[in-house]
Amino acid sequence: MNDLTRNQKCEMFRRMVTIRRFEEEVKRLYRAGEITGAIHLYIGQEAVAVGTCAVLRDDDYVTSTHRPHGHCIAKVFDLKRTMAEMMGKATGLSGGFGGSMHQFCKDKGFLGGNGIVGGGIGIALGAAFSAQYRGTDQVTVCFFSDGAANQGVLYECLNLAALWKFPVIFMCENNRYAATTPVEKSACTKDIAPRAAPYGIPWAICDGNDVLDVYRCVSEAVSRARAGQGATFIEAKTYRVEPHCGIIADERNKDELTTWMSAAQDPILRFEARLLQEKTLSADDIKAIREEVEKELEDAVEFARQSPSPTLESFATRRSQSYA
Amino acid sequence: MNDLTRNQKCEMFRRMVTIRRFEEEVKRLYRAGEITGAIHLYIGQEAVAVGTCAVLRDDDYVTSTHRPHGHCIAKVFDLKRTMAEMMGKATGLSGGFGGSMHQFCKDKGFLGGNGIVGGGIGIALGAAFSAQYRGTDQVTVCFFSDGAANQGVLYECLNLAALWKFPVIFMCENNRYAATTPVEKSACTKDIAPRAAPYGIPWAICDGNDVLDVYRCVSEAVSRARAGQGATFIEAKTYRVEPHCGIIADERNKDELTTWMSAAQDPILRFEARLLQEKTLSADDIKAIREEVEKELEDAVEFARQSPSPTLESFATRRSQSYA
Amino acid sequence: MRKLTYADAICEAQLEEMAVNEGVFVVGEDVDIAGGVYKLTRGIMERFGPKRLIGTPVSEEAFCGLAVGAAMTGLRPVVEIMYMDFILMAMDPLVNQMAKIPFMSGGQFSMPVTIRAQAGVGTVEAAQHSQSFEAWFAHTPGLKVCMPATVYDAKGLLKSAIRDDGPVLVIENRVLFYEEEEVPDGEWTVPLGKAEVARVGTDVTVVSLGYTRRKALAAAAKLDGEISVEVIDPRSLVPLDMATIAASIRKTGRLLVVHEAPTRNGFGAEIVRHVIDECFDYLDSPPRVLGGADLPIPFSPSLEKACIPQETTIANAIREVCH
Amino acid sequence: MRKLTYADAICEAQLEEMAVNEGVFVVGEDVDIAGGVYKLTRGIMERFGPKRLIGTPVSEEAFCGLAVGAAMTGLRPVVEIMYMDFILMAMDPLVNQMAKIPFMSGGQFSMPVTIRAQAGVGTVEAAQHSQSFEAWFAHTPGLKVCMPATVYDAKGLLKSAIRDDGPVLVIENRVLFYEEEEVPDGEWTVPLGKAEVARVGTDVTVVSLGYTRRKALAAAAKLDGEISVEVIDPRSLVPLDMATIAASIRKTGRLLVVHEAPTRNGFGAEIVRHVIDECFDYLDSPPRVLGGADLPIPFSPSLEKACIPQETTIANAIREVCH
Ligand SMILES: Cc1ncc(C[n+]2csc(CCOP(=O)(O)OP(=O)(O)O)c2C)c(N)n1
Ligand SMILES: Cc1ncc(C[n+]2csc(CCOP(=O)(O)OP(=O)(O)O)c2C)c(N)n1
Ligand SMILES: [Mg+2]
Ligand SMILES: [Mg+2]
Repeated sequence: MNDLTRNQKCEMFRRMVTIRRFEEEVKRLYRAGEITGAIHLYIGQEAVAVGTCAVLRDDDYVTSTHRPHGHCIAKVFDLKRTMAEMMGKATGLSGGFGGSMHQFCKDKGFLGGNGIVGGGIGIALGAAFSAQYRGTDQVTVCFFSDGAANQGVLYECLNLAALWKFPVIFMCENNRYAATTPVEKSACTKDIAPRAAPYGIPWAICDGNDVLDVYRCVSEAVSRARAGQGATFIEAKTYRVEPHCGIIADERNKDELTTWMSAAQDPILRFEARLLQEKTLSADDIKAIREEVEKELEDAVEFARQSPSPTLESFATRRSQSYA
Repeated sequence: MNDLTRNQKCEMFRRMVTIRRFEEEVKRLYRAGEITGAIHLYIGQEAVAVGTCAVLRDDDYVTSTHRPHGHCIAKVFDLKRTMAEMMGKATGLSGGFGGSMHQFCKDKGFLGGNGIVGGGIGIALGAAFSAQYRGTDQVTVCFFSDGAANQGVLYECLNLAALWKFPVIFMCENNRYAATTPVEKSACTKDIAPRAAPYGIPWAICDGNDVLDVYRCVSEAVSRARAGQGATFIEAKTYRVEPHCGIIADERNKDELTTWMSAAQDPILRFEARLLQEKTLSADDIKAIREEVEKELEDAVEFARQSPSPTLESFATRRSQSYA
Repeated sequence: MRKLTYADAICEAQLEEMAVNEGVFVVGEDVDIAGGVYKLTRGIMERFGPKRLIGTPVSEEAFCGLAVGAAMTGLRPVVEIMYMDFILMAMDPLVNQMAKIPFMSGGQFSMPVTIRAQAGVGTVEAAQHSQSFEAWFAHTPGLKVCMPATVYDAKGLLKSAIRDDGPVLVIENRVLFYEEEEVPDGEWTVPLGKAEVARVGTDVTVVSLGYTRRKALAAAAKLDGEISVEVIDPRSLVPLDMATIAASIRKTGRLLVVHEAPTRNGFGAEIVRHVIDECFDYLDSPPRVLGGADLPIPFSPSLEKACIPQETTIANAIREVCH
Repeated sequence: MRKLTYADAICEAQLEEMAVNEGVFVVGEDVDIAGGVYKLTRGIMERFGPKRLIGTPVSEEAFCGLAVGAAMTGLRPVVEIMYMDFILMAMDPLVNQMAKIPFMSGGQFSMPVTIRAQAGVGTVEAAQHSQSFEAWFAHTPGLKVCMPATVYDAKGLLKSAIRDDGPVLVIENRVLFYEEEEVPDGEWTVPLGKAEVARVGTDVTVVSLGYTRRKALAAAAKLDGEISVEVIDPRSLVPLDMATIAASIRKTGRLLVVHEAPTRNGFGAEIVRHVIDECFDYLDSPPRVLGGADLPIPFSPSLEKACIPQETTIANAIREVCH
């Protein structure tokens, strides 16, 4: 992408590394019992979140899924509060009330993870509607994966988005699995994106492990949306490297895993190689970035650990505000 | 259709006339207060129900909608019990417990009208699954209209029907309206049938006011289904002549109505003209059929009127059987 | 004073709130055409145009989801669900999303959504067009629920609902739509969480939900001279004005709750639970619930009537509570 | 006797019923892969193959609809809904269709569908993975509802559900899946509508739903010597075995109902209503309900615990009822 500055590429790389390292750390903390609950890791998909959010402004909207850490870091980039939320602390993005699946950040247009597969799709439609209603040029990106593509609400929303020309991007991260079900067993056709075709919604398939390809594809969609030309459907082909969730056994084919984690496929190794090759960054630059990420992550974990749990008092306050 | 015998065509004509006259009679009885509730008339769409059900066997399944009288007469052909159900009588198809929208007939594979727009689609999927599971060659036809085509469940079911090669026919009667909403305001594209394309489901559009075109199209679909080749999506272009429902005002364009009710479009007048032209029936034959229908309808109304209401006792019996 | 129908009261509330807050819009099936199927959005198109009165395809899950996203980003949606039965297509946006996001987000997002849904038995529309789900939504933390039974309340509660920063379900009654009542000129609101003593009495308290208020009042009038009946309409179920109910029971010592929804686990049981908690020592006889039959509503008109409380069955139940 | 986990009890029930009736099949998300995410369908693939163990895409509304159509045409589906929260995507097939069609069709169709859904709070999964909707379904005429709290009941109730000709919702508890208990060899059933007296006592009756049975028993043990607590597990909510509960209350004169679902309009209120109806004159103190908080379940582990009844809060509530 010739229009990306060195700084932008550098920042994209940093965020990808941050997501990867964040997830690895979460895994470690989960095993150590410092993080509990249902944890869905984003490892292997970093290029999608980062390539997408790099196109967006702070006031654009994103809806996410049960696997939200990557999207959240890419859009909000607040490691401390994200990690604190993982531990259910009062300083977390959602004050400890949401946890892993329910990170929210109103200031950065992050409309939340969602424990319901497909639950964010209607919300994205509403955010896009709202931007159009208020006459802003804000864009909404709706992240979901191949499993969610089988929820009927998606097709209701495609019809409405097309009918009303909403500034929304349906970003389907086809990571080849829904829990333990491979996409071949859940979708009757090879690709998901063409399901948008009958609605007259432009669609594209991109290499979800190539951050620049994702960026390119999303850029076009965002331009169209900002120009009032309506929705786009993008399918990013990628792979979920970790098991579905902390608690679930993984019986996938080992070769498949190895291939997708190889230097030829891993989104971070691929981007790193490219940055080195086109001399955007030197090996030293990369080392420096990795060290900075390490430091920030340590700080975030420490911050989360030191933070207080939400109290029954804060609970009661909130209750009297919003709950009858 | 050269493969249709004179008797078959004659029977199709008879059923179309029966539906028309049944609906006209229901309208009269509704105005007179003998029938109450929410009544959705099928006038103008007779060719779809009859052209479809003429292909089916008694042991094939049909799911219907809130506008079920036409489907019910075409599949079940029991005027007396259908009329008795309209009046909530114990002799009605559903014993008076269901009413207009909930005619059921297990013996004839009529899996019911449905008060929920889209509510029959999943049920049709299940009936098709069941035939496959039991190893029979029964086919299921799922009737719905343009409004229901915007319910997400349809797309979930298209995916499953394609994935599992179910013997099911999705019959979308595009009658141009959902309650008061014209199809242009509810669907983002001109045709609905192509929405099945991404699922790899063969689709076709037929003239829903030409009973032979419907018959031809459904015959192909049924052959495919019986042969284990899976689902078909058919869109029958037709028109709902009456207002949506007894109670609702109609503000449609008068010209539109006149066109669709003209001899060139009315499905019964068209079929009649054709039968006369190709000399399948004479004017006298047609007169005789119409008179027979009149007689049967009179008998049905009389039967319904004379029938008892379901009693609190039968109510209590049913209760102890199925209701805790 | 002037005369107004229940349907027009709903229209007025929406028109007034749309005039003062441009974030308020109305969305639902057929709402934009000729004032809606039941004329509950009459006059809005003329005044505010299609931007703020949005007729949707039959896609309840999508447009309720749309309301969630719109509310999270600064708007104030009013969603019309034609029959409450159809809310079953939209349970995820209602229960998993709008009821929970204000809480799960740690209070970052408010959720000013009003859901207008109509219930009511008596129009002979059978089991899939006759359901009353108020108990479900009362059991859903994060939602407020009200059931206006008068023209005055139809307007006043709806205005409060639209102004509320959390999701409020307003259950309108289809049987009342075209009933006229005398109402004041101009604007008023009825606060959520404030019951009304619809009739003063001393022997027994009848708490009636929604349409049964009318039947309870008729039954009370019929019993006049024999039993002095106090009729309370809680108007909102969540929050519930237990103070007014408890004060009445401390006076009468007897309670009958009446509603159309099935008796089993209906909101009547919840009121009984509260009364037992707060007024046990004041009770002269066991509080009772007269709800609908624990059956789907049958089509046959005579059976339909037998499945919900009627004036005479209410009168009999009052007598029994007072035996 | 032998040891069996709750999860394996569920598997056994399905295997046994599949063996005797070839119309029985199991359908749900991921059920066909490695025995399912929570291993509740282990062994079925090996024995009955993919024809009768059907893994589905994430399309709850479609596959619950499929169950309705299959049941109407002679099969006997067992549907697994992974978390009960996801049942919100399938409310139309459950409530509008399967609960009503036997009735609306005038008894022509039976509806032998078993819905297995898991509930349970305590796995720190926050507001959208912690809901208990038993009260909703108890309020839905046409559905039966049961909540096995022991390994014995997990198998016995599920077998009865599968054999039942109407739709039965079996609410399994996720916190119990891998708990082992001693059970008999071979086959048994537990009838729907039969409560179990889990502990005999004389001072107070505690009716506990689902998992709270264990906590109630622990609290009762703790109070031993101070208060003699009878613990009743109704096991099925619909039909409800009020005879057993009423007999206990006639003995003890006191009642506490415990459940994890929110207190407001929970099934506790329904039990209180019944007890007031049937045992008012036997009561020495007002029956109480200790339910979950009327809040979405918060993620933070300490707050999650505070939102549902625990051994100590149950013990305190028992003391209060007995003051
Ligand atoms: C409505 C609903 N059904 C089922 C689940 C359980 N569940 C959680 S994640 C998941 C798989 C989702 O797959 P996909 O959409 O591909 O997302 P991915 O895990 O690949 O990110 C399932 C079935 C859920 N959370 N919500
Ligand atoms: C889930 C649901 N939403 C809304 C309705 C109200 N309603 C009844 S019929 C109808 C229009 C349906 O249009 P269509 O599917 O085109 O059927 P048609 O009336 O043309 O036969 C609507 C909105 C309903 N019955 N069910
Ligand atoms: Mg996936
Ligand atoms: Mg139509």
